[in-house]
This record gives sequence, C-alpha cells and structure tokens, in this order.
Amino acid sequence: MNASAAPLIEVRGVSKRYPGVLALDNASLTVSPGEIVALTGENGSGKSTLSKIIGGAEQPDGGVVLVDGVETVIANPATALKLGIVMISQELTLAPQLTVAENVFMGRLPRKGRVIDWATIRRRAREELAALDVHVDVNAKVGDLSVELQQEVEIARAVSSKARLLILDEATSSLSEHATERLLELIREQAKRGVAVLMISHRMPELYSTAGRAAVLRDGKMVGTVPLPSTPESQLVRMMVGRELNDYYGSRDCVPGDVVLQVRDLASADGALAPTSFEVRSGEIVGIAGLVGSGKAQLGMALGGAIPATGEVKVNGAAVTLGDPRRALGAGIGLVPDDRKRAALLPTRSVAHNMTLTWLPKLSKFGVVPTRTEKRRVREAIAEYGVKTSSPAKLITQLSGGNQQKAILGRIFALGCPVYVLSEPTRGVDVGSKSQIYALLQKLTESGAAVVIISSELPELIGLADRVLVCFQGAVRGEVTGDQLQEEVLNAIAVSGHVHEEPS
Amino acid sequence: ACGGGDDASASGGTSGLKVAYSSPVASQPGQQIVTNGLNAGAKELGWEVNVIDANLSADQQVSNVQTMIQQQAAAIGLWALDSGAMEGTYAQAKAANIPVIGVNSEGANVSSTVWWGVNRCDDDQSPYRVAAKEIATARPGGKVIVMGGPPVPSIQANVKCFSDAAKAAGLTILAQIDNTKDTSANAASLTADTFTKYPDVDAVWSYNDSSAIGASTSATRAGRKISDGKSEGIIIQGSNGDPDAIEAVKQGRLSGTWDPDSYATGMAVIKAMDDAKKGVTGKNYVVTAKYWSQANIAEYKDTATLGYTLATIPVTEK
Amino acid sequence: MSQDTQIRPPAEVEAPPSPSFLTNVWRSSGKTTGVLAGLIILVVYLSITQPIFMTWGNITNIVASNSVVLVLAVGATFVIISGGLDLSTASAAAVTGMSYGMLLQHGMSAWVAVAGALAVGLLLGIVNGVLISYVKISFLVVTLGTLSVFESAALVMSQGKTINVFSIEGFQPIYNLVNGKVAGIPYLLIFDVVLVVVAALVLRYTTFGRGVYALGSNREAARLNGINVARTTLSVFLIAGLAAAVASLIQVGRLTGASPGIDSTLLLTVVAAVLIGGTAYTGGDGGVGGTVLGVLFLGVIQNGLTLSDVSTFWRGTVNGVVLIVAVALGVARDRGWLRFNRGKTPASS
Amino acid sequence: MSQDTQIRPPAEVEAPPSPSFLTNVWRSSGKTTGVLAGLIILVVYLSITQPIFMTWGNITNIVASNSVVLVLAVGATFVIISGGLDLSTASAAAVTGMSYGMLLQHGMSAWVAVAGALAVGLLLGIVNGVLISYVKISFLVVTLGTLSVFESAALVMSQGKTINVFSIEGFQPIYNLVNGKVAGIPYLLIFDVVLVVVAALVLRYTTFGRGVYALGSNREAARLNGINVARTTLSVFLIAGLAAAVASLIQVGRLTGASPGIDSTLLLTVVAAVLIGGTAYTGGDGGVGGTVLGVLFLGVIQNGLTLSDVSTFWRGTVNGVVLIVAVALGVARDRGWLRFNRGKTPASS
Ligand SMILES: Nc1ncnc2c1ncn2[C@@H]1O[C@H](COP(=O)(O)OP(=O)(O)OP(=O)(O)O)[C@@H](O)[C@H]1O
Ligand SMILES: Nc1ncnc2c1ncn2[C@@H]1O[C@H](COP(=O)(O)OP(=O)(O)OP(=O)(O)O)[C@@H](O)[C@H]1O
Ligand SMILES: [Mg+2]
Ligand SMILES: [Mg+2]
Repeated sequence: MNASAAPLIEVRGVSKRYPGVLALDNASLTVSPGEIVALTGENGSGKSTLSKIIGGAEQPDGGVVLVDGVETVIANPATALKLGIVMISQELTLAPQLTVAENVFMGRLPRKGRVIDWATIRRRAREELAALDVHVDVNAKVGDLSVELQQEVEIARAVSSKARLLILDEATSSLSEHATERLLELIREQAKRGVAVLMISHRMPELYSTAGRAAVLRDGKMVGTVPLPSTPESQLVRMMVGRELNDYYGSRDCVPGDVVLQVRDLASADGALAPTSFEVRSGEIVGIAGLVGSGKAQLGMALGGAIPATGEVKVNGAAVTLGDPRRALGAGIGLVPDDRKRAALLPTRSVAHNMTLTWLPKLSKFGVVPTRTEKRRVREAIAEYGVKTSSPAKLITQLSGGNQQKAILGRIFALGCPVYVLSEPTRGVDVGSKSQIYALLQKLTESGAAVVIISSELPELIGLADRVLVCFQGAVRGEVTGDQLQEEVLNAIAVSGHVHEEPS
Repeated sequence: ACGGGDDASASGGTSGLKVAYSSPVASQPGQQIVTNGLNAGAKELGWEVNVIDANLSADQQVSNVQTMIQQQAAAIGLWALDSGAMEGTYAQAKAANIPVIGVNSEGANVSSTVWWGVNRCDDDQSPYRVAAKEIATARPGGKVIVMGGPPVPSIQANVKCFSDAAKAAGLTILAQIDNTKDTSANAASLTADTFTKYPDVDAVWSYNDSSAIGASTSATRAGRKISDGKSEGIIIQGSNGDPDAIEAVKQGRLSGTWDPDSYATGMAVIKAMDDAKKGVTGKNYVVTAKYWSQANIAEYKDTATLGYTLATIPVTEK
Repeated sequence: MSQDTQIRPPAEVEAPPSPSFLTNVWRSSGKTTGVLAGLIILVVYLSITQPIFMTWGNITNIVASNSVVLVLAVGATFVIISGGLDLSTASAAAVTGMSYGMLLQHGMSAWVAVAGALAVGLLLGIVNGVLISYVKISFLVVTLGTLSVFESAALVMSQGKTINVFSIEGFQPIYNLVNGKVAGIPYLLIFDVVLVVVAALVLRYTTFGRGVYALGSNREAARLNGINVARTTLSVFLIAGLAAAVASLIQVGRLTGASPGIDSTLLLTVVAAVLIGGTAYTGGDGGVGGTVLGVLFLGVIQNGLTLSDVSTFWRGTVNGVVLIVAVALGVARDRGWLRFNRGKTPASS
Repeated sequence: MSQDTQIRPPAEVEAPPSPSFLTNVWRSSGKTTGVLAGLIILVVYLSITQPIFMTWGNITNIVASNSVVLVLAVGATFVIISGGLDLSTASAAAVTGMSYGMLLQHGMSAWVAVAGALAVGLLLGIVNGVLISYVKISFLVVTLGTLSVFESAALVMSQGKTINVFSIEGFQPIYNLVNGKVAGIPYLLIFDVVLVVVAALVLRYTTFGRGVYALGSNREAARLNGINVARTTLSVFLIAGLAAAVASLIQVGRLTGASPGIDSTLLLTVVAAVLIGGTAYTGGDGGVGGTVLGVLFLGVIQNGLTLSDVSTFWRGTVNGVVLIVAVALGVARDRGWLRFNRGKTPASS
C-alpha cells in the first residue's frame, strides 16, 4: 500500500447505540490517502452507521475520530465537508423538486460575485455527468428521474467535489454493470491522485477489482481487515456471515409447466416501452436485462399495474386489467418495485405494518385485522426472510438498507402469488442473505410460481434465470437461453440491440 | 337652519340619488335590519342605496369606501368597524365632497352621526344605567356577572357603563368575562365555568343577545331557573333585540333584551343624509332604545311593520 | 444447502433490560409526552389553586364545552393521518346544524331531522372527497373553496338568522341526549368515550384504518400494495363530513338554536388539537388517543383561564406560553435534556 | 462491429419535438395555469360587465387593498418554500402596528417609529425562528403558540384601544407613501413591484434562496450537503417577521390608526394566496411570482364581488366556486383533458 505516514482518517473504538441495538461496538478503522478500503459485513452490521459517523451525520456515543492524526469532532456534515470528507449515503439525499444541475452542486453553488451563476452550474453539471457517461437533461427535476439516474446525480455530486476522503455507501447498488464499471474506473483514478476511498458494496467482484483492503464488520464489531484481492472470496464471506456459502444461486429440479403469465403487446402509455410479448411458464424464472432507459423498468411497472399501459396480460388465462396495481395484485401478480423509497416503504410505519400492508385483504375478516395472527405472521416472516430488527414495532426507516429490502421482499413472497415481478430484488442485500433469497425464489418456482426478475446484475440473472430477455431502447430485442447465457452476449444486446455476428 | 323654500327645492333636487352604506358585517341579523331601514328611508325619498359589506375587515372597509368614492356615491353611511382607524377614509370622502354619516362612529370629518341610544351613558335614562338600577331593585345587593365581548371600544364602553352603574346601585360584580370569540357556544362555555365557580350568582348582564342566550343555556343546565326580571331565578339581560332573543324572551329563557331599533337606525342614516344634501351637517341623532322583557313582550312588533316614516322615527337630537 | 438456509434468529432480538413501568410510559408516550406532562402539571396546579377545578360539576363542564371540538377533531384526525387536511370542517358543521334546525322548523320528526343532518354531512363530505380523490384537485384548494361555499350556504339557508329550536318538540331527544345525565354521568361523556374508542379501533384494527395510515405515509407505496387510494381518500372526507354533522347536533343541542355564524377560531382549534396530539401534519402517523389529549389540553387551559380570572388581554399569552412550554418539555425529553432513566449507556457490550 | 458496440445515449435523452412559444408558456405555467386562466377570464368578464372595473382608480384600489396581503404573502412564501408555515403572521402584524402607533403617540419621530416597528418585527421573527430552529419545537406548535401570544400582546399594549395616528405629525411620511402617487402611479404599487422583484431575485440568485428551496425539498439532503439548516430556518422566520412589520405599516398608513384587533380571515387569505400561487405546502417548490398571481386572483374576486353587488350571503359561494373551478382548469390541463398541443410526459424510466 502506498499510504503516507498518518492515515487520513482513523476511527478508534467507536460505539453507537440506537434504542434496542448496539449498531457499533468499539469499532476501529483507518483509511490513508490513495487507499481504497472496502467496508464489508452483513446487513445491519453497522457499515452505514460507521460511515455516517465519519461523515458527521451521526455522533458516536464513545470512541474518537482522528483526521490527519488529530482528534477531531466531526459535529455535522458541514464540518465533514470542510475537512474534505464527502459521502454518498445509502439513502439518496437529493432534493426531488430541484433540477439535476442544482442537486449536483447543492450546498456549493458556483457564484459570479454574489449572484448564483446558473449558466456555469448547468454547464459543469453536464460535464460532471458526462464524465460518468450519463446524458440527462440537467434541467429535469430530480424527482422525475429513475433511481439509477438519481444515484448518478448523487455520484456526480460527490466526485465533482474536491474530496480528500470519498465514502461510497452502496453507491453502485442501483447502477447497471456499465455504469458501475465507469464509476469504479473514476474511483481508481481519484485514488491514484491521492484521494482516500471508503467503499461499501455487497457486490464481491467490485470489491475485488477496486479495493486494496477489506474491513469486516459483524454485529457492530470489527472482526478484521484483510488484503484484497489476495484473500479468497470464500474466506471473506466466511468472515462476514460466519459460514460457507455453497451453491450460491441454488438450483431446481423442476420442469416448466403450463403457461402462467401471458403478455401480448404490452406497452407503457408513456412510450418508454414498445409493444412486447412473451410468456412465462409455471416454475420458470425469466430474467430481463437492459441498460437504463431500455424500458426494462417500465416492463416491470406495467406488469404490476403501476403505470398506465396498453396490451394484454393474462394470468392463468384470465385477463388482467392494466394500469391498476390493485387489480394486478388481485390477479396474482406480486410486484417488487425497484425504487424502494418512493414506491415501497411506508416511512412512518413500523416494520410490522409495512410487512402486513399487502397481506391485509387476505389476513382480515370483514375488514378487521386479527392482530394475534398478524403478530405471529410478522414474526414468522421476519425470521424466514432474515430481517434484522430489534422489534417488529421499530420504524422501518430505522432498519439498515438491506433489511428494509428484505422486509419488502418478505411481504410480497409471503403472499404466495402465481406470478412474481421482481425489479432489482436483491438491491443492497448482503451475500449471505442473497443466497437465502435465491433459495426462497427457487422454492417459489418449485411450488409453481412464474417469476420475472428485472436486474442490472448480470451474474444474478445468469445464475437464476432459465431465459433472459434483453431490452434495448424500449423493446425486447433478444432472448437468450442455455449456454448462450453469458455476460458478453447479454451485454452486446443491451448495448447495441442485437447479438454480434461474430464466430465465438 | 334652512328656509322652507330652500327645503322644497333641495328636496326636489335630491330625488333619484344613489347613496352607499358600508356595513361592518352585513350578514348579521341586526345589520340586515339596518339595511331594511336604509331601503325604507331611501324609498321614501326616491333614492337608491347600495350596501357594501366589509365582513369584519377594517382594511376591506377602507377599500369599500374608496370604491364608493370612485362610484361617486351621493352620500356615504359608515358604521366603522374601528372608528379610530377611519380618519383617513373620512378625510378622503370629504375631499371628494361626499358627506359621510357615521353610525355609532365619530370623527373629525364625519358630517353627521347616528347613535344608538343603548350606546349612550350620559344620564340616568341611559339604557344600561337603567338596567343596573332594575337589577338592583329586583335583587338588592345582588351578585352580578358581566359579560363583555371582543375588545373593541364600543363594547368596552358599554361594559364600563353597566359596571359603574351596577356598583353605584350596590350590586357586587363577581366577575367580568369576555366572550372574545363572539359566539353563543363560547359564551356557554365561559358561563358554565363561571356558574360552577359562583353558584350564587343573581344576574348576568351581557353585551349582546347571542352571548346572553349562551349564558341562559348554561344556567338551565346548571339547574337554574331564568327569572322574568322579578320572579325567582337568575336574571339574564341581553342586548340587540335579535329575533331569536325576542323569541327567547317569549319562551322565558331570557329576562329581557335591549333593542337598539336597528330599523330606525337605518332610516335615521337616510334622514341624516337628506339633511346633509340640504346642507345641514353636524347633526347627532340618537335612536331610542327599548327594553323588551316578559312584561311587555306581548306588544312586540317587528319594527318593519310599525309604519315608521322619516318624520316619525323614534330619534332624538343631541 | 439445508444448513445454509437454516434460519437464525435475528441477532439483536435479545430482550432489553426490563425497564420499570413508569419508564415505559414515559418512553412510549412519544410525541405527546410534553403535552401529557403539561396536562398533568396544569391539572395539579389548577387542583391546588382552584378548589372548584376538581369538582364533578367543573369536569362535566369541560366535557360539555369541548365535545364539539372533540368530535370535529376525531374526524380531522382521520383526514390528517391520511395526509390531507379539511379546512371546511367548521363551515360544514354550520351547514349541517342549519339543516337540522330547518328540518325541525319544518315539522320533521326528531329522528328524521337527525338523519337529515347526518345525510347532509355525508353529502358535504362527498363533495370534498370527490373533488379531491376523483377530480384530483389539491385538498387545500378544495377545502378552502368549500370552507367559503359552506359558510355562504349556511347563511343563505335562513338568510343569516338563528333558528331557535327550543320549543320545537322534535328537538327534545337531542336536547336530552346532549344535556342529560345517567347516574351523574353526562350522556355526552359516554358518547365521547364511545366515539373515541370506536375511532381508535377502526384506525388500529381495520384494513381501512391501516389503509389510512399507509396513504398518509406513502401514497405511491399504498397504491402499489393494493390500497384503493381514491376510495380511502373519499372515506376520510366522508368521516369528516359525518363528524361535522354530529358536532353540529351537539352544538345545537347545547345552544338550543342553530346559528349560521361560524366561530372563526374553531377550525384552528380543531387542527391544533390534532397536531398537539402528536399526529403528523404530513400524515402517516398519530391517532385519536393523542387527539383526545390535545383537546383536553386546550380545554383545560381555557377552563383554567376562566376559573383563575385571568384578564382577557393576558389570556392569549398564558395560552400560547403554556402550549409552547408543554411541547418543549417533550422535545427536551427526546433530546435527552431531561433524563429519566433512559439507559443511554454507551458501549455496554 | 464497431457500429454495434457503439454506446448510444440512454433513450430518454432524445429532444422532444420543439414546441411553439405558446405551448411553452402553457406548459411552463405549471401549477398556476388554472389560476392564471381563471384570473384572465375573471378580468375579461368584469371588464365587460362592470365598466368601472378597468378604470385606473379601481385598479389602484385593488393594489391598495391587497398590499397588506401581498407583503405578508411574500414573507409566507419564503417560510412555506422552506417547508414551514407561520401561523402567527397576522398577529405579528398587529404587534408591529401597535408598536408603530405607540411610538408615534409617544412623540417619536417618523423614522424612529418606522425603525422601531421593523425592529419589533425582527424580534418576533427571532422568537419564532429560535424556538423552531434551535429549541427544535415543531413550527406548527411554535407559531400556533405565538399566534396567541402576539395577539394578546397587541391587546395588552394599549389595553385594547385603537391608536388614532391621523393627526400625529410623525405619521405623515408613511401616510403619504401609502396613499400618495407619483405621475398617477401609487407609491404602493411601485413598492409592491420592487418588493416582489427583490424577493424573486433573492430566491433565485442567492445561496440563501437556494438553501431555502433545498431545505423544503429535502431537509436531510440539505443538512448532509453542508447547508446551515438552523440558520436558514431562522432567516425565513426573520423575513416573515419583517414582512409583518412592513405590512402593518401599510395597514396603519391606510387605516390612519393602529388597531390591536386582528382580521380573523387574514391568515387564511395569506396562506391561501401562497398555495393558490402554486407553492407546495410541503415546501421545496414555488415562488413569489405565483404568490402575486394568488393575491391578485383573490383580490380581483373580492373587488368583483363588491362591484357586482353580489348579495352578502352568496359571496362566499361565488368566491369558493371560482377558486375551485380555476384550479380545476389547471388540473384538467395537466391530465390532458384540455389538450393544447401537449407532448407526452417525459419517461420516468
Ligand atoms: N436511526 C436509527 N434508529 C434505530 N436503529 C438504527 C438507526 N439507524 C440504524 N439503526 C440500526 O443500526 C444497525 C446498523 O445499521 P446500519 O445501517 O449501519 O447497517 P449496514 O451495515 O449499513 O447494513 P446494510 O448492509 O443493510 O446497509 C441496524 O440494526 C439498524 O437497525
Ligand atoms: N413482539 C412482536 N412480535 C411480532 N409482531 C409484533 C410484536 N410487537 C408488535 N408487533 C407488530 O407490530 C405492529 C406495530 O406495533 P405497535 O406496538 O406499534 O402496534 P400498534 O400500537 O397497534 O401500532 P400504532 O400505535 O402505530 O397504531 C403490531 O400491530 C404488531 O403487528
Ligand atoms: Mg447500510
Ligand atoms: Mg403503538
């Protein structure tokens, strides 16, 4: 490691307690200039808490933080920013009503004299986004963008500020492979120029291709630091989850049965998805791949009734009314949307109420919720889907990101739908839990469900799906099966709209 | 001060005039009766009157008067929400050569004023001084609750008039409570609390009828009888002569109400306008108030049916 | 693989050190702590300084004076939890009260008049609800508009006059219910308790109630999870309309007359009671329990001010200061300025 | 192959077909379309039916009678954009007006009295702002409390009496400014225009202004990006306090007296103007341009009602219906019921 003498940041024996949880327990960590450190651990192990403490967004209950070897109280994010500590937090921190350009420069808007220089803001925002290979109207309101583009705005904001320490808390979890590559490249460049980087990600390949060291948290305790990429993945995973993970994606022995989901000429009313047709049989997992803006997100939303659409969707032969999520759900289409914060969470409600939201029609009798049954079901689901929470009555927003996702997945999985449409189902979920979720998915299909998975993680699609449909510019341009299921093939279609005519 | 000949010619010249009246809140029953009186008086002279509602906003009232000035009203009647905050408006009207008739409101630039008799407190015959004396006669040394209203000068003056007279007549004032929200419901709540605190109260004097009715419902709920002014029970006097208060007197739920005669008030405004158009200003008309109690309520007639004319309305000049 | 998918109990489910009962109450009172504490302090203070305060007579006065606000506030709680606000509630009550009065005046029988008033309340709720949930106009604009329309409608109905119903026979049942007692307990108190309990149960234990919370918490998430957003929105405004009708019956019962005039502070009082009671003004959180606290808090201050003979001019000051201080107490507790065995020991591994 | 692997920009970047200028205006008017259209229709209707409506005298009358609301609404716009609400604004204006009146009464010179009133306004703003941003009590509770405290303070100052300042010499400058004209143009109109332009520029072109938007849009995001949340919050309440002082000077200038009484509909009118003007009640969006529209819309309705002699009882109905219909127009447009060459909504991918 080419670290200089004093680490840029040193965290010594830091603890943080929330009601009912010890989120950090005497944890220590150092990051030196030019170094890229991966902070790893299961969901709820305290990674975000630690980065918030370094970023001044939370105050530790005990322990100290040293900046350039000097004990420093990072009282608030403003102080952190002054120290050159720039954080991309796991929960997007964008102002939805403001433009892309303004969000990129929030808190440090360029001025000409005393007056804000809008022309410069727009120009520089366009440049910063172009560096990430993102081409979006900088005058668009951020709230109108997809999660992935929102994430890009947040990234552009961080990389365009003169950071000495860059903290990326799952900055890549909403990005496609291509965008991820681009970002990692940028990070490596910055590190070469002496920027210290602390990155959090549940995607192993990213850590191995980028970080020089991995620090592992477990239940708030720092269990060790290992060099990368020399440490075998299995060992790192064992440190994180305390066990081996074999048979990661799982497998089924089940022959696809009858057609469950029939989609004919499904198109979104906004034109982002052109008429698309396909079928999914019972026991089948069909993946949907594509870049941002390829229409894959709209495909999921249209299937789930979340957006106005035209065409025909049938479940077990019965036509489903489009554009009405309640009808779609009633017809047996369980949707997990990709934008958790905007479309899935009830931020002011408990974990339990978030989970039972979707179960209410089935759970209740004459409109009354039997709370005893409800409590039992919630407890079972929490255990089954591995949601780590100190109590079912805890506010869902106080859960770690990955655990929020597990709760959302759990509420849909528990419904036992004939059709599942899962958009980025494992976003922010740790490797151990992912493997559990995959196993659950396989179980769902074995019991006859038809599953559509929309994902930007190609390995996930290849590992799980029987077939993958690839979207390009609003339409499905290719279907890949069997041994053609390779990242290169999927990528080629996603990027160009058709398979390369090249002998392999 | 004008000769008869002048009078005749001026009278001929004033028919067909368009005059305006600025009402503080036209939807209140009393103000509606004022409007009726205005219309009756105007009809007698062949005039037309335009009533504009300030709906309890002084700012709105200023702008209403400005609109009247623009519309070149022949005369303006103005019941100021706040006469301390109308000098500029009076001055503007005067500058435009439009006479302003104040109703219960005075000012340097007001041409003439119509007063409610109930609002006067300058002699023994002033209504609230009479009220205090009557209560003292029925309940010598009795205990009284005084109910005031929103903190506006005219109400405060009336409260003071009654309170001073009551003390002078040997009554004890247990409490003064102010119905600042100006609703029956609030009056009911306030008096309910007060009756619980002072169960031995003999009389309630209230600045208006809806508050008196609120007090009456509380007294009934507290198990008190309402006195007819002499009989046993609690004496509750209101003021305004509102239609439902008249009914309440008939039903024995109010001891009485002071009726300022809003109809005559409206007519008196027209009378004062007529004077002003004839060049006579500086008049102070006082509309005679009447006290309706169970003793005389049988004689009550709707003022509109009394057949007042501008010449016969019960006003005195001060 | 079977071993892998074996489910471990979540790590931190370990039972926290069992706190005392008092600590529990203090903790769980959440956003309403301050108001609760403030209310208790007020009650203690008034009990000492005003011997009359704790008498049964005074307590029934408080109940009678605050029932209208309570009923409206319970309706408003539904609306506010769902993420809306009904500015027209006081005006709607004026219309329903006038309807009741006019039906009586036109010789309708007691229960026809009551049913009529309730029907009008529902109708007003439908007007608001349909404009908001189906025509999709902002709830603020709609209820601001209907605030004005209803106010005007109440005036038009009787040309601004109060309708005296005292001697109308059909009025007796409502008069007796509002002013009567059984075994010393006012019917009104019984009604209030039942109303609050039913409302709390509906919010807590019915799918409709859960839908109301979901809607206020995240409209889009609620929609995607099968909540009928338009119908739920319509329903909360129906409830508000019905609440207005019931409140107006209580009001007419108390005053023995239906008046088209609207207390200009009523709307603010109702909304204040709900918000002081810890219901989030952006929706998704709160409940009628808090609203009861809010109504009581405001009601006791009013009662205390009257009993203590505070001068009219100073009442507003006392009122405002007590409110701010009470809520500040809760804030102080949340920020740990008032430690009460909160167990915030750092790093107790 | 090189052609194949070429990466094309994401689909939704394609430029929409360039719309005509009119379409642009129609589109960009956003949330205020309905009000704008409603205002135009109203103005046209009144110009035809009421010859006096379009006279200069009537127009200056509209300006004069709505300046108080406008000034308060501009202050409220800052507060509401920042995600707050100042319920105390009308009461604060009563206090500053009384301060001005009393200073004049005690023989202070013209500008000392004005400065005093402004200082009191700032002070009231500080009280609100500090309680909200530093003591961290909910803005609703704080301003509800101060609404009541300020109201009471105004009454206490003069024992409820109106202070007539008409004949006090120090009052002349303000009287002349509020009621005077230069070349037929009222000073007040000039002042209003300057105020609105300055406020719009501050919101658009200063770091502070953008901070206000950021705060209202996402408080946590603002905090994490180094915006001083507490100071910005304090500042918007200072602005509201100052606005109250300025509004009260205009009020006293118009009424030639300082009254402790508060028009009970003023607060609602001010907030309504801001919201009708398209500022989001949850903050983060809107501006003073819309607020001007909102004030004008309400002001023209009032003026039209007065000119057209609509009966008192029906005024509220006309008022409310016009408001709802105007905003519904905008909604209809947004939902494509009124097509005006609208492109498709951009993909939210
Ligand atoms: N505001 C809060 N209130 C209460 N508990 C909290 C709060 N924030 C975090 N926690 C708890 O602290 C623990 C650590 O959470 P943290 O977000 O740091 O996990 P993480 O390692 O980032 O997980 P993930 O991989 O899912 O993002 C969790 O148990 C979480 O529930
Ligand atoms: N120990 C538990 N095990 C399983 N589920 C629980 C447990 N405790 C609470 N829950 C679930 O969490 C939900 C929310 O808990 P909470 O105690 O907040 O309920 P509540 O008081 O009914 O909610 P609210 O106060 O928001 O109306 C409960 O309705 C129940 O379903
Ligand atoms: Mg995290
Ligand atoms: Mg609870």
